[in-house]
Amino acid sequence: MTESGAWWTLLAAPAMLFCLAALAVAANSVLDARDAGRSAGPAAAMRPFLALPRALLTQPRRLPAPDVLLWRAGIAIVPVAAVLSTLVIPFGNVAVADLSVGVLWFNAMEVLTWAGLWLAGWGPNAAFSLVGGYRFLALGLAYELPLMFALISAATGAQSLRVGDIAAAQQGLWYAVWMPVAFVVYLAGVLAFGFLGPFAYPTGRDLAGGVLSDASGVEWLLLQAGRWLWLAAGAAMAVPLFLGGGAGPLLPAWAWSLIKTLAVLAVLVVAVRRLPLVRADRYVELAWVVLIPLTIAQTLVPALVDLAR
Amino acid sequence: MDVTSTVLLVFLGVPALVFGVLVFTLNSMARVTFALLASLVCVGGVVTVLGLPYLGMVIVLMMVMEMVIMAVFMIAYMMNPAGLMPMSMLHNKRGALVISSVVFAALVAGIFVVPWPGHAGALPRDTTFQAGMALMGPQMLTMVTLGFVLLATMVGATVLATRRGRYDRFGDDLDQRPARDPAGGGVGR
Amino acid sequence: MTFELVLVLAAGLFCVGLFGALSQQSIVMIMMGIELMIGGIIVAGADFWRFLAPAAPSGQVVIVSAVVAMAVEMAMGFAVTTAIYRSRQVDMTDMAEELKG
Amino acid sequence: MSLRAAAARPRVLLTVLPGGTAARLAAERQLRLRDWPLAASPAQADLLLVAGPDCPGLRAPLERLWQDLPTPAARVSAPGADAVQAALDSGRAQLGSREGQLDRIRASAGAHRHGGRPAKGEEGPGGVHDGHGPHGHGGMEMPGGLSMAGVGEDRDGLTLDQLHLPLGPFLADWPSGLTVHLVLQGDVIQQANLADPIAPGGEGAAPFWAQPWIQADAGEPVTAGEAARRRSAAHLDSLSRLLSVAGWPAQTVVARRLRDDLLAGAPGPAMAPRLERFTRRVGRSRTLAWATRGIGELSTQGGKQAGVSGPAARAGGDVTDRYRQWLADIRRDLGRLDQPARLQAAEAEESPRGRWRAQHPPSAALVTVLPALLTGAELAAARLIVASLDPDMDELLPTRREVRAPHD
Repeated sequence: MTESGAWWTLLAAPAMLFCLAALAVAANSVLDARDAGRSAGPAAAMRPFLALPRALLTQPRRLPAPDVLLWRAGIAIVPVAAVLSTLVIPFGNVAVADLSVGVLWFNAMEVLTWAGLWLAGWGPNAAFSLVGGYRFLALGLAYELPLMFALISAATGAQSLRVGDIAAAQQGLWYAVWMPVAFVVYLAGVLAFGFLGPFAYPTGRDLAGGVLSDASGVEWLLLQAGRWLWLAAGAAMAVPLFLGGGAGPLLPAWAWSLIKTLAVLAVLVVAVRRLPLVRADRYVELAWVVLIPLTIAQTLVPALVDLAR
Repeated sequence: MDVTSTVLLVFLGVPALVFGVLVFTLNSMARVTFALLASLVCVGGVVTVLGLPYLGMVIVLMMVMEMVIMAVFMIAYMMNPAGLMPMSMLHNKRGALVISSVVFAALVAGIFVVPWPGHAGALPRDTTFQAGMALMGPQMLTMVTLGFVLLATMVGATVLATRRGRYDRFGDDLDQRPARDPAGGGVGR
Repeated sequence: MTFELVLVLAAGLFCVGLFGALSQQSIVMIMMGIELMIGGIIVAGADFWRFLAPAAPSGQVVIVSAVVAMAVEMAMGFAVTTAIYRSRQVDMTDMAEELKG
Repeated sequence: MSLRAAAARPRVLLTVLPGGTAARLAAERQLRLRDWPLAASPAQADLLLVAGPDCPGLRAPLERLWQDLPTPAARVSAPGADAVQAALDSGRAQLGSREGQLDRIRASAGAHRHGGRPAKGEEGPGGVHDGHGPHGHGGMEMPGGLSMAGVGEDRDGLTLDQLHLPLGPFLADWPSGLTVHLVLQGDVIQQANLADPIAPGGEGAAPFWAQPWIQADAGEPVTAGEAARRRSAAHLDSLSRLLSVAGWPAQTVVARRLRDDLLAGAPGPAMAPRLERFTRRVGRSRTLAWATRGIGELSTQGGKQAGVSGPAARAGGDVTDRYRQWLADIRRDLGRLDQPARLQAAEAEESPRGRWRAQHPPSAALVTVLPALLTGAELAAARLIVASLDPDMDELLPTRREVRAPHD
């Protein structure tokens, strides 16, 4: 059974999330170096973190008529929501707060990114930035409903919205095995709310970086951190939802949680690099015409299984 | 109600009111929208603290999506969305103020005058479970009605908002394939 | 006392929304006022459920209905605004007066 | 805090002036090997690298671009390919030095006293890197120098505000020297107007990608292998921009690396399997084809009428068909990279963008079809359409002169 952790887990969970995100960034950087024909050693893994001193040193820019308040609020929301989402994710058998509506909490935090990114696009009063913000809304309308049905599938299977219960309900058979559609849609959703790889549409290079195009220094750093933190949080949440949580032979629960999280993270990083960008106008139709019916059918499977039980 | 809950209620209730007032005092449409969002998120928080975490979270989740989409409409249709040029959009301000003040006074008076009945029954162990059992059992009719209302809304809103019908898309004999759309979609076209 | 104060909060939200709905010209702003009013109703519903009848699920059903009403009001409001705007480039109630028939 | 630490891995805004292709290629190669990321906008950049010969017509927009970089920042220029190394080193030194940055802060404070950034209405026809603000025609002046947007009829009958947005001349992965003025409503392009190409000051450089054909025209000995190599490299360069705009950064880097190796003269047999693998992976990507399908339709017939003669005309279709044509052309040239036979006349082999005629360079036709293709497209499709045609604006410049090899 999952239990709520002591007070220090409140600090440990964000720290672990940061480590996982940093690991993903480093792995991505090593793969970058290999593709570009540079030496792919530990030095290459550390290169992205040179952006830290740079971002902290950069002076703020003056823009004509920005909405600074909303801009800052939006930029802060993205990483903060990612960190808050980890409160309900159990690591081994311990979560910071195993809420009775944990799945919903995660979902609500993820939806906050909508507001955050739109505000980050609106704030600087620049065309490309605003278009980037709108692009995330278009993407959001596409990915959100299938993602919700994927979450509902797992919750229906366990007959609980408590993340710990969902992990515990997968004794013997992981949900990823008999709810593969939900699992894949969930992973696509993680890439989407992290606006990375195939779903990096809001930050497209065709918009000179979209929502990132007018972010410099700390603003840029927070948005970039936010997307990788979301990727790490999504990978961590996949483990209790679909991969049986900390259950596994021989090793202790926390070790299994860690191994599974790293595996999901690795899959996501590879997907980020292997898949080209999907434009939201195309993905919306796919999501509504194909993915929503599929995920609804997927939700029906655990519902029928529960009835028969 | 324990002390934590009371403190939380204060810290959520006061901002809910403050942001609510800001909705009608700010100039920038974007700020107005997000003030309303902040107010309603606080309402979701109040509902959660009152013991309904499921409904509270649903309110937060729904309001974020709704308000962000609302912001799109605000900026598409309203002049001066950024509020760079302050102007008043009110009419009949005094009348509205009088009516709402009178209503507020009456409501507050009522709240403190009415002899409310005492506690009836105990708090259920799982309030989410309580709502679900009610909606899928005795209150099934409510749920079905709400479902139909939502369906009617979806159809009605789409019909109202679109200009092009099937004859525009598929031609006069409805035999044109693929459909004539200004932009291609992701599936089959 | 908490019960009464939360009800005052609900009344406050309702009346702020009422003021907005009565005084604003823009259709979208009127919708914002109505949203706030429904927000007040939700708070009141939760308060009644919690302090008067926690054993009965009806309080929760009221809140669910209010949330649905919010969504319906919003969707229809946007659709009507779009339709009016498309035909006449108007988004103010005063300018749509000929609708009075 | 240490400026040196911040300058360890500068982000570079690579700005290409007309005639600066060789310098751009050298810079992209250097940045790839040094692992200095390419910034997409001035806000993200520390180092402004101006590649190409000085161009008086673009000095003012370049100055505005420079003002847009946040401090600390450095600005260096590399007129030719051989100046790139030194420019990058000096740029990093400037970024790390206290004095250089203090100068910039002082200069920008002075500029601020005199009104700061130019108000948006005053911006010249050169356009800015990123169009700031929902500004438009007429109306009263708003705070911040912005004016109210105008409205007009649009596709969906919503009479949305018109947004005037220039694309170019300085955009990442954009043909240098091209400027398109767009009128947007929502995300639909209502109007696209080409600005006149801006000629570089002094004598212009010969277009880098058409160089073997120009030399053959002039009677100089050029091998067919050299021409095939240059053509494949040009297609890889176009592909790298298209992939970057379409959003596939990993394959963008692969395309650039293959291009650099081809230009550096790597032997054909070693290149063939790598090119094969790249063309297979990109050509078979269903996601990429799905994302680019159905936009920018240019039939073979329509293309021929406008005078388009190269891969764009042969592909005869949408963006997907055009990049697949490039890939097919690269595969076709695989065995000919080292062919020693002499290129007889420029007409004998197709230049990267079409049949080479000095009076009617193939890129001129590509540019003329642009406005019609862009009008009615959505903003997201516009960049893809331009990248899939990838006109080489250098071909349109009147004067020619020897170009140096891109590598140092």
